[in-house]
Amino acid sequence: MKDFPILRRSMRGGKRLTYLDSGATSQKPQSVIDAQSTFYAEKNAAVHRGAHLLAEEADAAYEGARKIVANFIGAEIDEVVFTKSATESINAIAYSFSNSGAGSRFSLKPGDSIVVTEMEHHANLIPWQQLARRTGATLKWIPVTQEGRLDYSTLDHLVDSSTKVLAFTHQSNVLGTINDVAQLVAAAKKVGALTVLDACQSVPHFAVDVKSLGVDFLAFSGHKTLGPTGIGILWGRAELLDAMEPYLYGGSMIESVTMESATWAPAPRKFEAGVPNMAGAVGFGAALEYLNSLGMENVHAWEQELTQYALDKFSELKGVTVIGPKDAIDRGAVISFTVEGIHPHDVGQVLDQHGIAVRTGHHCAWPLMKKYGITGTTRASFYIYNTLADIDTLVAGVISAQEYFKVI
Amino acid sequence: MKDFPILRRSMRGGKRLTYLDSGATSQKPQSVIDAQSTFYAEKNAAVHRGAHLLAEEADAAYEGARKIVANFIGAEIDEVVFTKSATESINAIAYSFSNSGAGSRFSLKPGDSIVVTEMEHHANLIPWQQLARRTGATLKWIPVTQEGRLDYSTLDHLVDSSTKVLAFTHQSNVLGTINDVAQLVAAAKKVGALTVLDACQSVPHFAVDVKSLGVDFLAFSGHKTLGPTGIGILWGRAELLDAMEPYLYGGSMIESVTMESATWAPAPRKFEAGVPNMAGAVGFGAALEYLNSLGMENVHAWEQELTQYALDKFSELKGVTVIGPKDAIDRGAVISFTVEGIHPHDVGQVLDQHGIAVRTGHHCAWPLMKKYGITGTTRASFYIYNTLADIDTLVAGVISAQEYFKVI
Amino acid sequence: MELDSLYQEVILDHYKHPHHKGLSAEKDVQVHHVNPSCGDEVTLNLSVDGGIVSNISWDGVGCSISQASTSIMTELVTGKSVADAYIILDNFSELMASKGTMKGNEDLLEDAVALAGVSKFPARIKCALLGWMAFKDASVQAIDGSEKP
Amino acid sequence: MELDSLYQEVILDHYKHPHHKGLSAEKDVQVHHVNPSCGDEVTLNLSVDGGIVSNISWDGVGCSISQASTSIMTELVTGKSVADAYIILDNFSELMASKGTMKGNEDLLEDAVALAGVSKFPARIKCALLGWMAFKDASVQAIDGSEKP
Ligand SMILES: Cc1ncc(COP(=O)(O)O)c(C=O)c1O
Ligand SMILES: Cc1ncc(COP(=O)(O)O)c(C=O)c1O
Repeated sequence: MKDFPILRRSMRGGKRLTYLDSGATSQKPQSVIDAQSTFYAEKNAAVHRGAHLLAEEADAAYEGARKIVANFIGAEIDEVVFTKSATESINAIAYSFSNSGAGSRFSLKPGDSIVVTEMEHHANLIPWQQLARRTGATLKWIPVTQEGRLDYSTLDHLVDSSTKVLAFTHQSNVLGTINDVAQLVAAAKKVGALTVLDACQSVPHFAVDVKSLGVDFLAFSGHKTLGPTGIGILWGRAELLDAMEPYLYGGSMIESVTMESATWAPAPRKFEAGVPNMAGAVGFGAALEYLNSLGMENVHAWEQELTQYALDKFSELKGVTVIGPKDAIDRGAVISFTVEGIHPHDVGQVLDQHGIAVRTGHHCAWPLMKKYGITGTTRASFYIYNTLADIDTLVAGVISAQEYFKVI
Repeated sequence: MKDFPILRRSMRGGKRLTYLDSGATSQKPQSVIDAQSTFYAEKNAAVHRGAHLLAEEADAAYEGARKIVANFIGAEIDEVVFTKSATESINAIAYSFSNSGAGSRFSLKPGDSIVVTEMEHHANLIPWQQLARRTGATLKWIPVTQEGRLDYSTLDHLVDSSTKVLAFTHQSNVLGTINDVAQLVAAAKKVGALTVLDACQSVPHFAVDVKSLGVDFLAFSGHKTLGPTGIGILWGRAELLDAMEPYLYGGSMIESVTMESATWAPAPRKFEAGVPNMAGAVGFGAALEYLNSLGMENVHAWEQELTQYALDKFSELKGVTVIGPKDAIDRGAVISFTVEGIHPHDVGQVLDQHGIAVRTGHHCAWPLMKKYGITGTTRASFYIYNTLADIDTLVAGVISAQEYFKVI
Repeated sequence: MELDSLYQEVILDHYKHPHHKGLSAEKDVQVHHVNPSCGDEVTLNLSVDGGIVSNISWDGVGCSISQASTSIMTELVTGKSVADAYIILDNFSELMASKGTMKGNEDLLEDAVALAGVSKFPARIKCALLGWMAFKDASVQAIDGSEKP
Repeated sequence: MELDSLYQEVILDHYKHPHHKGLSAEKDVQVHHVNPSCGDEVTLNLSVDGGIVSNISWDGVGCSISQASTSIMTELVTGKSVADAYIILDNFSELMASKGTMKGNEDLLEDAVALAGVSKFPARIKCALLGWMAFKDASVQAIDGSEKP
């Protein structure tokens, strides 16, 4: 905790900060902040372009960060593409699909289908809606159960020979549910569909190895993984990235250019047009090194403990309903809840008064809210810097909200 | 100069850094580096989403940066979209065009034409080639003259009733040429074509006012304007942004979402899907404030002086040819040159040995190189921290390269 | 405590006992507004008769601020001319943008001055304006509609 | 000075007087390679006869390093079996990746050891490899072609 300078600041009324909004964005250790500053102060130059010492050093730092990312997720170096966010990563895949000519493995047409789940973040839903619109393909979705799990019984029926893409989240940012990747990948493989994993809420929290997961593409964000803002990761299997069309065009992604047309550099370059977010990549490398030094097993174990403790405490609260699995099995450290008689926005406001930062609303998963017949929830999401005491503070805050609004 | 920490570092052989590669990316003043660090250390939170104090402060910082950008270029606040780079900004416009349904003002079809110039950076060329490919429209280009100016005599002939878009650079990143925006805008207006200005090499160097230029869209990068990496600007006239389709889909850009479809928030939100590069935007705001404190008239005047001095010095060099206008009129502080008998890469290498950072190659303007029958140039590009002494160092470096390769 | 400046008694009253809530059958126009960042919604029915707000009713889900503010708004504009309603609306918008520096004109805004505290919480201003923006939208449509022959 | 480790005399010699430069009419395959980051280009004609590099010629534009390295490579592989040429190529690639820690096997690489200094300048490694990669590509095509009936 001492590594995170923001945790020392004071909040309204001099309260200390209880940061429970890591699902939206994580805080940054000093080493990440310093890595960026040092890049600017010592080796800032445009990568892939200059023939001078600064450019060489910038290049080594940027490509070094790519290697750290690759190692972190068990990928080959050239399979790691830097984007600005997970949102961009997923849109990139969708555009690369529709940019690929008819007959390619990535092109979709009327009669084809794209399957997602009902618990997707808008970032892993709307790009597919729009790809369907552009290509005439049909969008289908795996429903969620009342308990907040995917209804796997629908898989056989939904994922069929028309299915070209199966896109799903590793861990729900609302429910905390960790999905059964193996089962979903098996269903996709059976029909030859490509799989896209939204790993925004998994890579920061437990060890993820792309090879053993067996997915084809994976996306996550730097800023939720202790890293800087403005950096995201797109991972794809080498042969797929090779075969795919790029989606952003410009400098450094080309092989040759005439006024009429252009050809592309090999991946990952062809997906990184323009001067990239070099300091962001370098800072992100530092973030993953910080996580490596903690050990992802330890990160996961600690979050499991927090989750269990929070679920226990919440089960004792009157008038409070947890939306999502009630046990800590296959479940991450996210507690979404409703408080009888108080709108989430008002719950959040009272918590804010106690220095507790939570998120309220639909959490960019509006269809899921509609499914459960609610407008939103209050969500507390935990990370490495949180303590059991933070959960006690949260529980006391919820009770004080109930008292303030006279619902208990 | 004391504000730029990197200028204090030492280069090969203990030489001081003579940074002449600002056309690729600029160096950053300490205030920009600090603005980012402070954001992370004091107010980091996801904007547009949280209901807590940190989120409020992050939001104010991020939206405050938007206001600084708007004021800097004479735009309305809601006309300023944060992207990751100029490259993304231009691609965004091209995708928004092809995402817009048939019959909309932005949709293109066979028979329509897109006009660019022969001096474009790949970032303002390939997106239009690809838009033409996607829509069946034709790409045409305004040729450059031997002196490195646009051949305006072709305008009437090239920009005709089939022209839907005219995209051109404000200042060439290779030649330094500043194009006659008024004449180009007039030609486009006459036929009702939309204009897209690549302002990457103008906004950092002289005062740019979008209203008086009369263009429809404008793009530039933060990192070339003293700002952080990973942040760019897309500006568009409000009514056009309103009418345009977005191109990246996800959180924070929506009005409402169901499993089947979604509707969009007003601009600029609809173009900023996902958690944005908040620290990058805030750092960029600090960069523009730094430029404001210098005054863009002073920046421009100083660069004019550097340009004149450099052109004078270069005209005295034997075996050295400047590619681009030989006088300082309508010309920015960029000197591209070839050295007889020495390949640019080798020139750059010798300069590097003297601590001089230049760029060599085609500068992402490969068609322009082909036009002039060369593989590349050595390019020295100047900015506020450069001095007349830097130019003397450069000139001495070029002579030492000639001596080293025994061409004089 | 700071919270009390946001949740004044009169706001909590309107929240618990909202006025004009429940859509009436009588309407010239109906509008539906949402707050995309939190998902709150309001549906508003409006009738304008000779330039006067003759009937207004609404339904929706939302936080205490959005619900109370909509309730207060409907009380304020009922029976007033649309022109007068706009004066109130402008005044209220100004109050919301005041960052806690204004108290609000009680003669004009009546119960709505209780919402002055919202202006210190930027994230809540949209909540307070949700119903008002719906009214503005509806009234423009109603007038446009009535101008047609 | 550091520069001399990059631009050894033998490199400058090959640069000024490149071997096998100028495309010969005799060829089984022709390949064209570019270095996209600087625009350097090489066109290479290759004939393979019974597994032996029987004729190699090239043309192109580029820096001293790319020109000299291509010249040296053509000298090295002419008359050798493609298998032997690959051993040289692997050895050279390893040298280029050595970051200045290797001197190079002079028996195997001959003049190419003069390029050892390039490995200390990451931006130049691609220059040194341009011609070699073209040869690799061409030889694979030549062998594939000859295997066809
Ligand atoms: C004229 C011009 N346009 C576009 C770009 C692309 O900018 P970026 O790489 O920051 O996206 C550059 C810089 O490389 C440029 O000089
Ligand atoms: C599950 C999930 N997917 C996608 C995203 C989008 O990530 P970003 O906004 O960083 O692009 C988020 C976070 O907001 C998320 O939680």
